Amino acid sequence: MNVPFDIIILLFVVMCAIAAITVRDLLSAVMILGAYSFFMCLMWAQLGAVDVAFTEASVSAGIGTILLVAAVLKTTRRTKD
Amino acid sequence: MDFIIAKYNYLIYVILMMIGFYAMIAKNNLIKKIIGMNIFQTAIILFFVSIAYKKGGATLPILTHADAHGEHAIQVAQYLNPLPHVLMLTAIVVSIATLGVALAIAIMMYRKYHTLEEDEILKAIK
Amino acid sequence: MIASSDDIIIKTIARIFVPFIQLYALYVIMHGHYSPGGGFQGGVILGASMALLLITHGYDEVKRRLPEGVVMLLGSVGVLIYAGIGLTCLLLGGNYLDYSQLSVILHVDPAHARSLGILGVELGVGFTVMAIMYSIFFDISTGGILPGDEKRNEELENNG
Amino acid sequence: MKTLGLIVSIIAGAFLMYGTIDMPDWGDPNSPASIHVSPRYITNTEVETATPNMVTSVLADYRGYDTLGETTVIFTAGMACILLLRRRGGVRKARR
Amino acid sequence: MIIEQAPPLIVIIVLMSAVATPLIGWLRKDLCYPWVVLVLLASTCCSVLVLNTVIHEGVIHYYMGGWLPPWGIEYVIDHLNAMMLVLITGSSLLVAIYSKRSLEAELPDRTVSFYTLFLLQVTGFLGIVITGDVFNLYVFLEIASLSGYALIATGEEGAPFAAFRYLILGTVGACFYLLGVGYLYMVTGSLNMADLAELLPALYGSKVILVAFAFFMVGIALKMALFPLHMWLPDAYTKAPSAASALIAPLMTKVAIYIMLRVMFTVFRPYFSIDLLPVTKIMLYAGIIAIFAGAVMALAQRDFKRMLCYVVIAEVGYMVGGVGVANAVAIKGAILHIMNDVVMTLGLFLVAGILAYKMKNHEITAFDNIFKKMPFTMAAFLVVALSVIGVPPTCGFFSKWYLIQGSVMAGNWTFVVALLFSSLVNIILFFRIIETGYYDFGASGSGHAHEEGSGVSEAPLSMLIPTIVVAAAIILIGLYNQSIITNIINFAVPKL
Amino acid sequence: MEVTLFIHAADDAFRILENAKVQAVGLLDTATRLTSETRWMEEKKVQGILKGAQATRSGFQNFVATFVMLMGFWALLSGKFDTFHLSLGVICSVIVAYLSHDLLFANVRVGDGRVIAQRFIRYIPWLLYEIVTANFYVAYLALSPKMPIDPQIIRFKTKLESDISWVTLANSITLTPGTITIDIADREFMVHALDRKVAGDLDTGEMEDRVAHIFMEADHIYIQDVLDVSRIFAELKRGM
Repeated sequence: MNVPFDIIILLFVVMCAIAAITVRDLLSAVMILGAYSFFMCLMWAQLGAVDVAFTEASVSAGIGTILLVAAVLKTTRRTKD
Repeated sequence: MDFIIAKYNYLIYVILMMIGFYAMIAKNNLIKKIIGMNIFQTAIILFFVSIAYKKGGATLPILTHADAHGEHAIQVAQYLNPLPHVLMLTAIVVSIATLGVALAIAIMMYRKYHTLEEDEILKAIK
Repeated sequence: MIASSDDIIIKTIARIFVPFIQLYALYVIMHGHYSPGGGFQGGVILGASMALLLITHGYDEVKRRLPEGVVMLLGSVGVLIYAGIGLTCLLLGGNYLDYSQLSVILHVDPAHARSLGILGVELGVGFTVMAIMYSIFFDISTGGILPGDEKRNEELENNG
Repeated sequence: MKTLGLIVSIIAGAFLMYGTIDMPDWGDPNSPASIHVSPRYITNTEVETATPNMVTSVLADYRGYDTLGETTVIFTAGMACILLLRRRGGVRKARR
Repeated sequence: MIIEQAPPLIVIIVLMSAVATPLIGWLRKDLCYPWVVLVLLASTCCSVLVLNTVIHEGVIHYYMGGWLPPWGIEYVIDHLNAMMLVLITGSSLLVAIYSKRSLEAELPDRTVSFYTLFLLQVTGFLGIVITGDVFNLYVFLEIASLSGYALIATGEEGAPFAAFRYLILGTVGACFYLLGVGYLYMVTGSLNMADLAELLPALYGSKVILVAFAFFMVGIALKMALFPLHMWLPDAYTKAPSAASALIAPLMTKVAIYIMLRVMFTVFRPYFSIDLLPVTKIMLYAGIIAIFAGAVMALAQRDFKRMLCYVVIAEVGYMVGGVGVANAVAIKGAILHIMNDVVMTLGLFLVAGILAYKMKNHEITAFDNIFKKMPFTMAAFLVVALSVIGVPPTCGFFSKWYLIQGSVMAGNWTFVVALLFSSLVNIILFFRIIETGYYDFGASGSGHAHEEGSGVSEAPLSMLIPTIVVAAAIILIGLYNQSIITNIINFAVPKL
Repeated sequence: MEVTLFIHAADDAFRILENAKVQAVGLLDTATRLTSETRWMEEKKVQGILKGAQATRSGFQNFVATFVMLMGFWALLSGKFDTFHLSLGVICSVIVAYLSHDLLFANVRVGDGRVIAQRFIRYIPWLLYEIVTANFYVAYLALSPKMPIDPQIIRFKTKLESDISWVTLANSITLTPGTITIDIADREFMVHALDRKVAGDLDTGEMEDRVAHIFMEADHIYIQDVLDVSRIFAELKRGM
């Protein structure tokens, strides 16, 4: 396995996680969460867990993001923190 | 330093878990809490997937040849540990189910109070 | 959200891609034995394809293919298939979920009976996951109020 | 709430870090996790279940009961959304 | 064959019929109720059968899918499990019978999905209790929690918020549990409880094991609402619909205590949990604090259901403290108290549900003159209250007796004081209600409330019968406590 | 002497002319025969197209076409050709085709599927060539020191008729660097272009014509031409 590639993905993951909880617009936060899930899924594919990566790609990055987007559109994008 | 290099995956998972946990407790917005929950659960999944990893040329947990005996016998070290993967499939399912229920409850509350902020909802209830 | 999209590009692309997405989902379910995937992933993709259709073509188009009642039926039947296969094994004299007992009725050796049992189970999982994913998405994107009940919707919006 | 959250999460994180000290090295093929139960899944999946993908065979057969539970979890979530959000039956009843 | 296959049938019958409930509701809506009652009756029969087998033949092992333990999932049913199974199926059967009228009043349009989730909740509890696999326990814990969140969120004003808070904290709890499982799996490679118990003693010095144990404990404490982590409980149980709170309140916390006992004494050996770490000391003081805090906060409540919630928190303190005393007698008392507490809490919440159904209100001041209007309900309530206080012929006395005896033997006078204090507070709490209910304050107090309550009569039969059965069960358990202890509880106590 | 010589020459000339006539008639005959064959074919095609313009496929035809396509896709994915997996494929394809047979061929007319596929494949290299040249141009724009870009939004009404051709055109425009389709509303394209030249390329309408050609929307003109030519030949022959 390629160690630097790994570390780059991990850094992206952490950055996305921090961004997702700090951004002050819910729709962007949800989108960043989708990106987070996607990087996570790359990470797992890198670790050889193809089944888990596939599931994560279809579930968290796919349906999960869609559900969150639908919920945000149904409610509001405004947030205080 | 050796410690960090040997286990950096575990350290990253702890950091992610802390981020998620913090968001779950400290954030005021319900959707933010849900996002934190998702990050928390994903961090745990990363931990399990890291357990399953084997260094030294282990490949995906899918058999490429079927001989059980002879010179091509299946070497355990050749394949990744499938059990944590299985557990994590279940955990991912649980996380999406929790997400669905949480969003449903959040939408219910928005319908009633027209806000997603915890303090405003508390004010409205009292 | 539930009204069909106006964008002709998205609509047409969705129209062309949905059958292939669905077939791919079924492929993922059926080939869980040899490649990554299985009932859960395939079911999610299938549910996502229905969600795509719901976003682009509106509720009526989806309802024609998959009425509400059928969604619930599939959701229940999926779990019942799974538990029912287990129960069949139990009735055939083995323990619960011991698929090798199925070799008696399938006329194959126990290992292949297990393989077929896995296939059946994956199908059940796929059905349930597909139906429930679609149902959750539907409930969340519409707030659970069907397009026929807009009046009630307005009431809710007004009264809170 | 913010400081409490920070404190609690840092305590939890520090505790987990403390736990990592004694963990087996990452990716060690001879760590206990990979030599106790899982070898049977790897070596016997073809013989016992005729399924080359171990994840599938473990998921649906060796630990099939977990997967039944998992499917039920999904079903629970769907029913929960219907219970909480869907309002059609109520409209009919209210009109009567 | 039915006896051999009874263990999975207990869970599977409930699971399959939970899934089939929407189909039945689709055919005919009013078939749901008899269907649920029938199913729970069948499951109760199976679990009684299993308890009988366990008493006569010892521990049952059942291998799911025919795979032997460390590889497959195993059911291990010993005396503790079997007792919990009977308690869960029995009390859910009673709640199911009871639920018809209160559901018609509270959620008339959503009976089908309510009953589906009701059965799924029972499935979750049963699955948690029956399994011998730590990860399988997590899966069923999530089934129970998810259906619990949904059931609670359907309640009155403010219920969704309470459910959301419960969801967040419950998810934290479940995730901590999962982390504990991960840590144990990492150093042992096994998920089976018995196998873990074999493998772990060699590793007791490891920091990983320590962290795993701590996370297990914190996660479970969140689920059982041990005092500083109880924030979710009062709101959630107060605002839930009465059928849901009558199902969840008695069982959720006790199932969590069951998990705690399993983790402490089956997965880890008592040597680890008691001698090696100061866990039991911490638990003892946590229990004492929980008892004091629960009792004091219960005193401050004006709302009947909310008061009961704090009583539940105090009762959790009894059991945790009893385990924390860490000698055989006290643990015996704690396990007996699990049984008693299920029955007592069930009785309290059933009565609370009847009062809510009849009065549309659960303020204590509204209960004027209620003894005259609802004699049978209040007679049952009196029995339950006496039991919670700990008056001899009822079952509550005996568990308290064992707890006190155990802590005296261990020299823990604080715990004795806490128990006595709690009994005292319970006397005040319940006599306040009995006083309000016995005398007619309506003329001098709020005439308005009197007007409202004047049409109140005895509860409908479908609600009354379960309540009276519970009251009878309290007395019966009290009378037969010796045989229960010799036949069941003595085997359930871990060998210290 | 001269007379006989002249007569001979005239004779020769006549014979040559005769030969030429025979040859010309033969040639014309062949040409007419060939044309009539072409004409028959073209007439068939015209009939097909005219009929297709009026009648789209029936539900069952759609179903079969979808099924065949999905089955091909399945074979591509699966790569296992034993009876068990093939039957699984058939079942799955039937289910999907049943669920969505009205999606894939919603507006496609009878009898032109193969032609469209051929023309689409021939369109791709041209599109690639366009993309590459546009790439170079945009790179030149971006790298030249003054950055001579002149962003503008252009609108034009399209002559295309079906939604699929709109989408193909829109996506081709978007794929070509320097231009992006923003919206299609009421047959009017709204395109964002990077500078005047790029916009001018778009205005010539070559891409639109080619897309129209793929989906046989300009074919009625072309067919008319073929029919005219064959009629002229036929009249010529009758005149001989």
